[in-house]
Amino acid sequence: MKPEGKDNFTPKIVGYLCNWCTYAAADMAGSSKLEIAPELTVIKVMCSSRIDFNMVLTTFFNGADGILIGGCHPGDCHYDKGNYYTRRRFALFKDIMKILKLDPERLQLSWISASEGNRYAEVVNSFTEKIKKLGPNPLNGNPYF
Amino acid sequence: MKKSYTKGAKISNSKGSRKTILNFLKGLLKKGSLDAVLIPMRVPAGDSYAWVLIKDKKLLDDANPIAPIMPVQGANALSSCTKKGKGNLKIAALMRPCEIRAAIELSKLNQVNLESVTLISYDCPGALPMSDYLQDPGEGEKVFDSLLKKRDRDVESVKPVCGICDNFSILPASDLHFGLSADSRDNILLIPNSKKGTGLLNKMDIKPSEDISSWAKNIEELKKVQEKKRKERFEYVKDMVEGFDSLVKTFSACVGCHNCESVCPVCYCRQCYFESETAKPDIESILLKTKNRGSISLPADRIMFHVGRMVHMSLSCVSCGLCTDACPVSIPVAELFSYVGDRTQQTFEYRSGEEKGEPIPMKTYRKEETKGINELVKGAEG
Amino acid sequence: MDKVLKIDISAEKGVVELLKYLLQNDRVSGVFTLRKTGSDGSFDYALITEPGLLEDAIPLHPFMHVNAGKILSALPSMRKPVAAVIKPCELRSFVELVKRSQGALDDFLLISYTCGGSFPYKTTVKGQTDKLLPEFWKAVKSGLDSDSIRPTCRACEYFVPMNADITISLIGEKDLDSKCSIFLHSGKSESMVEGFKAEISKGELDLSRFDSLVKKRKEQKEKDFKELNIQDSGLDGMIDIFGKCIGCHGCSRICPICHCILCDFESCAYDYDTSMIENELLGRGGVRVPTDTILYQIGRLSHMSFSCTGCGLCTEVCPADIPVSTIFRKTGEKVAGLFDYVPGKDVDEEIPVTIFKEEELSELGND
Amino acid sequence: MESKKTSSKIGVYICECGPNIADNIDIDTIIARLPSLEEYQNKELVVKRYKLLCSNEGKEFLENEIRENEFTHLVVAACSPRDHDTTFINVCKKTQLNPYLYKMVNIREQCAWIIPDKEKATEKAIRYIRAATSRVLKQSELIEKQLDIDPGVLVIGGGISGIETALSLAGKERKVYLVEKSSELGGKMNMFKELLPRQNGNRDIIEKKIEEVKKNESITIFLETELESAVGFLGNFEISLKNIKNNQPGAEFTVGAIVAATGFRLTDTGKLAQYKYSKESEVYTSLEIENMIKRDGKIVLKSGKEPESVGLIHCVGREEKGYCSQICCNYMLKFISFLQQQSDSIKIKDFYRDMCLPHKEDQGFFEEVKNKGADFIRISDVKIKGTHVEYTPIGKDKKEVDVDMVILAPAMEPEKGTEELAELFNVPLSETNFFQEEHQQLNPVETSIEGIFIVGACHGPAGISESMLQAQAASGKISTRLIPGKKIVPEVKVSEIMEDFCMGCRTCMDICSYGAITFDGELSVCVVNEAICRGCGNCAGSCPSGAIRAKHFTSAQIYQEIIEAIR
Amino acid sequence: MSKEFMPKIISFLCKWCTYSGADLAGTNRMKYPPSILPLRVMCSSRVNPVFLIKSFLHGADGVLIGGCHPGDCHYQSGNYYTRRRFAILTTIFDSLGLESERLKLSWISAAEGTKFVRVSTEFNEKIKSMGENPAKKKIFL
Amino acid sequence: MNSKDKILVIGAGIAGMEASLLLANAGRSVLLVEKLSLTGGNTIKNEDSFPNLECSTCMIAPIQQDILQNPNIEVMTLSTVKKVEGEAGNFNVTIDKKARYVSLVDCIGCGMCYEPCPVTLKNEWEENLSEKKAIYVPCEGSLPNVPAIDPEHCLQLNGKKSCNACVEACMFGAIDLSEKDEEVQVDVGAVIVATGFDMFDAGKISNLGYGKFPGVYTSMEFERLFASNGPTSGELVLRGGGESPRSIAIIHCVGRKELGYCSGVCCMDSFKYSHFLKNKLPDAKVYNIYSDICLPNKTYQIFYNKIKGEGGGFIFQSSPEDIEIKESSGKLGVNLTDRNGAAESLDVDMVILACAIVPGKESENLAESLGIELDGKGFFLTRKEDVGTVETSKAGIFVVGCAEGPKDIQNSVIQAEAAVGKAILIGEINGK
Repeated sequence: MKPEGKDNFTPKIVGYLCNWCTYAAADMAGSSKLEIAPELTVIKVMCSSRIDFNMVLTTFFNGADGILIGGCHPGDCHYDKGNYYTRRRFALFKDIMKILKLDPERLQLSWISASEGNRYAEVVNSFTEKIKKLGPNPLNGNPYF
Repeated sequence: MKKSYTKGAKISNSKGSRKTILNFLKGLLKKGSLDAVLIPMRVPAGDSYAWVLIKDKKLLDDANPIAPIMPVQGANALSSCTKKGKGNLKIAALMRPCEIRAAIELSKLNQVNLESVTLISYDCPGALPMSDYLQDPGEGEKVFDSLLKKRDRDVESVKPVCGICDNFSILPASDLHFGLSADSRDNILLIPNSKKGTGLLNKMDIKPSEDISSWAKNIEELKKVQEKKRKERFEYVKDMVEGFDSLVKTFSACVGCHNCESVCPVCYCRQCYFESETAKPDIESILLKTKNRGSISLPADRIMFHVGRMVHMSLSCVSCGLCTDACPVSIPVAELFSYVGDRTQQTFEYRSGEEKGEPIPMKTYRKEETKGINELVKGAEG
Repeated sequence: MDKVLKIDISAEKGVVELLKYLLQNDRVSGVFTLRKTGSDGSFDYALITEPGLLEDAIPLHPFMHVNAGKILSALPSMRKPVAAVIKPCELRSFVELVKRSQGALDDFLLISYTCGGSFPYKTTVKGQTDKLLPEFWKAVKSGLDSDSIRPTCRACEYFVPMNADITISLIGEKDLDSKCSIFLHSGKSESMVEGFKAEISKGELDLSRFDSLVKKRKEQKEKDFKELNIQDSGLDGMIDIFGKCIGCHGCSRICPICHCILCDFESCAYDYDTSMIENELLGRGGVRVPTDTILYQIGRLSHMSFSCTGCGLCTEVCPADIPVSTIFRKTGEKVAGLFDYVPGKDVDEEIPVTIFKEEELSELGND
Repeated sequence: MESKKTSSKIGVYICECGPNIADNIDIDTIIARLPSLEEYQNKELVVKRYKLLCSNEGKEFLENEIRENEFTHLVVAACSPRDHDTTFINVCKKTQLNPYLYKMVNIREQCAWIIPDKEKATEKAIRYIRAATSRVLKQSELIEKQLDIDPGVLVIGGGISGIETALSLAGKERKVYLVEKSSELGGKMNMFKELLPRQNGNRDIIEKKIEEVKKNESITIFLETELESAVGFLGNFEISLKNIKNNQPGAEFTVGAIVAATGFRLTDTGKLAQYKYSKESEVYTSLEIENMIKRDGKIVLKSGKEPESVGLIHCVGREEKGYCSQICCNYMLKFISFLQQQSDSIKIKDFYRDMCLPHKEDQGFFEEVKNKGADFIRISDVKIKGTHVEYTPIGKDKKEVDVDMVILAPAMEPEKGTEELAELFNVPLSETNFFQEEHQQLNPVETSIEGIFIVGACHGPAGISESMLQAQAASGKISTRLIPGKKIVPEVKVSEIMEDFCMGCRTCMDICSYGAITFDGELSVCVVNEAICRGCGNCAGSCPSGAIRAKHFTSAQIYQEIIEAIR
Repeated sequence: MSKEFMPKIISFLCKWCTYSGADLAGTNRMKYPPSILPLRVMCSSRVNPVFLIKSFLHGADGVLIGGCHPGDCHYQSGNYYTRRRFAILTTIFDSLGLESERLKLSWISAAEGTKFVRVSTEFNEKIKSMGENPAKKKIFL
Repeated sequence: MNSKDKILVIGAGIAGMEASLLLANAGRSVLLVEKLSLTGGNTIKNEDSFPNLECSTCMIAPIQQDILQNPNIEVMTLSTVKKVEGEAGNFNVTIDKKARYVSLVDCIGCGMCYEPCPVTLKNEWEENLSEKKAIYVPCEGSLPNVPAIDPEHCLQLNGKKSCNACVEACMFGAIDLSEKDEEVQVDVGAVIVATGFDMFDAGKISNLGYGKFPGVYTSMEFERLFASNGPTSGELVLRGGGESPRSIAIIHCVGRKELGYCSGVCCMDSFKYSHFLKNKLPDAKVYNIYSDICLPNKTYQIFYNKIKGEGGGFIFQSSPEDIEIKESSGKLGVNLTDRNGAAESLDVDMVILACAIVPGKESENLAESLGIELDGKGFFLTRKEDVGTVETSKAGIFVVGCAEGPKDIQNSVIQAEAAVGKAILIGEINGK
């Protein structure tokens, strides 16, 4: 086990993207050939409301350095109101991470619509930068999580 | 807005509060205003208490309305007999305030049907830790009896969460309340707190006409003291869970028995998500983690279980403390969860068990969310 | 005849050395053992793949917070076997689980030892472990019971491992602090440790020297059973013992044999609807809720008592201090006795409920 | 959870996409590294590259590969699934490989095009493909079901919207059941004599339609009847009716769709302080005027005399209701025009706030009426005492005027019973208490429950033309979906509830946007109606017990992806 | 209570043998005690031991399992398992001091109408002599 | 399939697409003819659409994808209908299909061809706010994501110079400069006209200064300026200047008086802009200068109230004709003359003209080809003797969406659905 320093650190970031908005934005960013940090791996879900707490916990406790949840803007949900629930669940989850001081900064929710390819690139790049600054997920050395 | 009841009936306490309560319940059974009473009863071996649903009023003589310990949460007991519908029995459930709050939470989750249930609460002196009581039940009874006679709260011998409980008296959600900390030990105040409660009093020809403000004031003062204690204690508890290392240290003794979950009243799942096939750490994740970290502690995912459970139930946590009682390795689970619960409930502007019919936060949303939530999702907009 | 390896370091260190050797030489994919997790005396079972981390291993530590058999059954098959250091009762539990397709012996190099018993949970809760350890080891060396071990262990006659690939001899080994004797029982273990620097000879673990301890333990067991005294008081006795059960079902969760994802007694089949409760009330005038406290206990007995390995964790974990393990062992012994079955003894022997003999139990059903 | 085939053989095909992928990703490295990954040891893995998989040759190549290798699972690493998922699904279908055992990986838009560093792009692509390869093994076959349908339609409300719906749908193979609360068809139309000029003035067209409905053999009319219950889903709703008069159960039948055309009523002006009027005064609501025109052929005072001056007040109750009723300005113009025809000397004072004329013909009509001398006064406030009008023109001081007659244009609100009907259907109402559309723009005449439609004024304030169009729109949608003799294929990526683990807490039921989850009281568990579920997975995200499986997006599948993603 | 004690005996009868045997007894107008409440199961091996525990704890005075004779099982070997399970359960009952006599297993073939009558009558008598199941009145079970 | 079962839809805007998709899903074969190189019509130009401010791309892109992938739909871009003969159930249509020069089948949308093209042009689709090459897609995310070549400006095609840059850049051989315009004949059973609308030319009202002052924008220009996939990626910077406006006037009803009708949607659009601006530039001053506020939907007033609550001035002004816009030292002066005579002047950085909806340029020609009538305003006329219909004077030809008159998306879709109901019967007459 060689602990990675902040300098030679390649973070592992998981992006949960909703099929209808953020995934489309990711595509648009791709077609526009915007430069996007390679550290984020996309997992597509039909709606951001599919993401349950355990999924985020598992991702985080398995050593992901950052988690980005991308959904439609509130009011734009393809399924009417899914993302309103996403927002609540996210808030609760983040709250608990905050209370427990479990690196809440590593979790981010962003509303990115299908036409916001640029924003997608910006969000991913800035989030990746942030994670790089934060350094490796401290859980990675911890056998308990 | 809920109507607030400011009047109560004074009844004599000459026979002791337990007897007085039992007589009142007996009267209701006799009149047919109730079909059954859910009440704690000492088990035959005399070393613990169990919840019993009593129909035969003679059996009430053996019941103990205010048990010194809380081995099973009343809300669980109530759930086990009303989960599948209201049935034909008119039931009164005599429970501690935290049990009533849990019952309200469960009713929101359709695990308790309150339609034909009257919830009766009392000024709770707290409960003794189970392990202490089991050491010497006789001594436990004595200690508790003396507690029951005190007008202020003695936090030395009660469970740690009871020691910092600020919600030990009448609640918006109980139907009827026994004000044990009345002006003098000679009287008990019987305070109706809903139409159901008033109805029962009417049946017994009891007129709630006494002013209860002095009792209420006393409770308010006690509450303030408790709130302060709670705050102080949480400062300490905070350090036990903040950050990865504290979390690991706090839960390092956990044996993964999940007793805390199974006795928790608001963990109502048949099978805990974290024991389910769905959430079972799969082969790949164990291998991967071991490879990445050089080693992995087993059984895996114990911290995940506790944090996950906080996410699942902290919004509904009623600080009843059963989890601590049930923990074989004496982790102060209850205090930790109370601390987290208080904070998440604050974020969602929600108080568990305060109001019947109010949706639990995860079942609802607002298009424009509360400040606390907006703070947390900051960065999502744009 | 088995092979014996002897090294001139303490038993615990010897085992760690052996583990290290196995891991460093890529004989095993990983090591499963107890290890220290902090300076405060906390420890845990761990799967270790990084040899350096074995520094913290305490494979012979007299404590069992979880039954390792249960953990092993949840581990995946890896490329090569995992070396696992576990107690005899854990090993027996694992064998029982293997019979239920909950794991495979081949996935592990099973290392066990003649077990002097474990401390109760409360020893660590109270932080007394370090204080009690010297006395414990002293007792082990002289082949006696330590005062600090669990009552369950004091009544355990199966302290010599069955089915282990490698056995470390501890009980009665006077030179534990400076000598480590490792018995290899299988071809598998022999090829695994090949090249390990030690004095190699042939020999077998002398079982006869345990006779007195076995006898003492059996006596203790009978005494425990007798003290339990349920047989005489029947239903009321059951109520006396299980009356304080709070229904947490922790005993089933901690039990290595209870491997079900969802315990039958927690399934919806045992949910009451209100009319059923009303029905109950008719006969009794009052009914305990939640119901089925005793049903759960007897039901669980009927499910697994014949496989009970007496690890005693159910008693440890019970918040109501019910001597669950004693009841299960007592009953289990009788039930297993029906079929001359010893749980965890032989992996090829099927559990009693999956086989039958045409000629048996002839008295049943015939009138 | 895994495919029923025990020995799995996965095909992984990497598209070069010409140079688009090949130049930015080292495909050979992928091919070299992928099979050696320990976790696929027991599975057979074939990894190949191709220059352009979406081309016809590419598709053929892939088809042949699948057939020859007898793959159980297929992974295609190429462009975005939004571009070519369908393409490869079709390839799967052609080769009898269940398309749910295939997965597409987007290594173009999400690797090749966004990562300039080839090595990094390759690394990411490997991670992606591995994630997909291990996920695909966890995927299970899903079989598209075909459901029989009943093409029949239930129309609730015998007003003009209901009539138009019934007429446009009824046919030899499609029965229409028209249910009307009152004792006659026609609804509010029965109160009108004249329509707006842009609606061709006379109402013969409507008369004719009522006659046609009565004659049409495919239409069954139930008068004095209301809906008792409707249970089911698109293609299969079971309907029971109730006879209002004797409160007896009525007919029971099955239909494929339901159209609510329950109409509107005028808001109660009696409740608005500034317009308090009594029946005795010369203050009339718009519908009273319509009625008067129909009955008497003219607008007259109680005395029978024609009024000499008339004040018309728009937007009565608009602020309280919170919406504009759209058609009031127009019919007020119609009244003015009528009054102007009735008397040359009539003095008209029209009190309005904003003139809402959202149709291309409206403004012309307005100019016409205005040019004939009607006085249009833009006001910020108005109040009446009988026919004494106090008003404040915008930006000016308060004024008063006495007129012979006042005509009010009260806001339209949903007809009584709309709320109950919404509850019966389990469809939501909008903030303004009219029915809410499934999607305001894209699906404007259907509710969140597929197969239940809303047309006419119960949908929102609407005039006759709008109502007719909505009726036709609902008919249009219905006739494309319920084709007699054809089956419908519901979404297969739906959620399912494992009843053994469900506690019946109904969290999922409360949050489902489509009413796809119901509660089984018998078993005390929630149940997903697969014909309604659209597969968003919100329920699975909400279930604390983990009792809900969102098919094709199960936790096991997603966890698999997670693990690989952060390997 | 002067009223004569009428036990409640839950009887799980295998469809192929014992249930037919009971039917045969009926067809032949043979009399057996009304306290027998027959429950038809496809095979005696369907009877989960927990059924017996539950019946017992809920106050059934007796529980009878009727199956085909060993070797005759319609499903080849079901009743061998029944026999083992029954043995396990009665052993548990014995070691807990519970009245295992209230549980009975009997092999009765489709032709043995008479045996059914005999077994049920004897069992009924035995239960009668044992008296009411004390579990019926216990609150804390 | 029988030719009369095929349905021709003209215009791939929201109404045309919705109609096509519904028909196709019902198993009918559809020919969707679009004059531009991309689908989506005017709606796709919006960032968000009112009143829910739902992202237009999120809303429409799935439909566009469906249209392109549906086996029952043939999409013919860069095409116009030239002639229609016959009667309901049996029309013969002649379509003028312009060469795209890029194969829809072979092109994979990699975009490697733009860079080498030496010709730079104004991008009309982006309201000339950005530039494109002679081989182009109008904007990011265009669907089909395949470029077209502008034959007028392509050096090779207009014969000015021999140039093969794009052909060489394409690795898929998707570009064929020898492709010729075609005339396509097709038999269909019914025709749905969904040609949409154009915007009123704000330059016609000279006092508003459009075209004279760079700070004056039309509504469509603003839509693109604001769009996150637009010329500035949603950055609100003024033309040329590169700065964000600090004060903005939105002028309603531009063209209403000239045209003689209210467009019914501009108020809502203006409010939407107001919201956009307030959201993105919280400190900016925003003025809505209006005459009548038209909110013809149950939910529009809620939106209006919300916008009012966000702050921003609402100034009543009877008609834009009485507004005079001047420029001095980089600031725009908006001089208002209220009907009450009180004059007021606002200093702003930006003016947005909420222009009226006008009939599409080619409506007249199309009406002639189809043999149907236009109304006095140039919109298609529906059957005179009917109420609330999408049928035209010629049986089998339907008109939907803004081609029939100004309307919002909801009503366009309602008409499309209505037309589908009618069209589906043609060819199914026997079944009726």
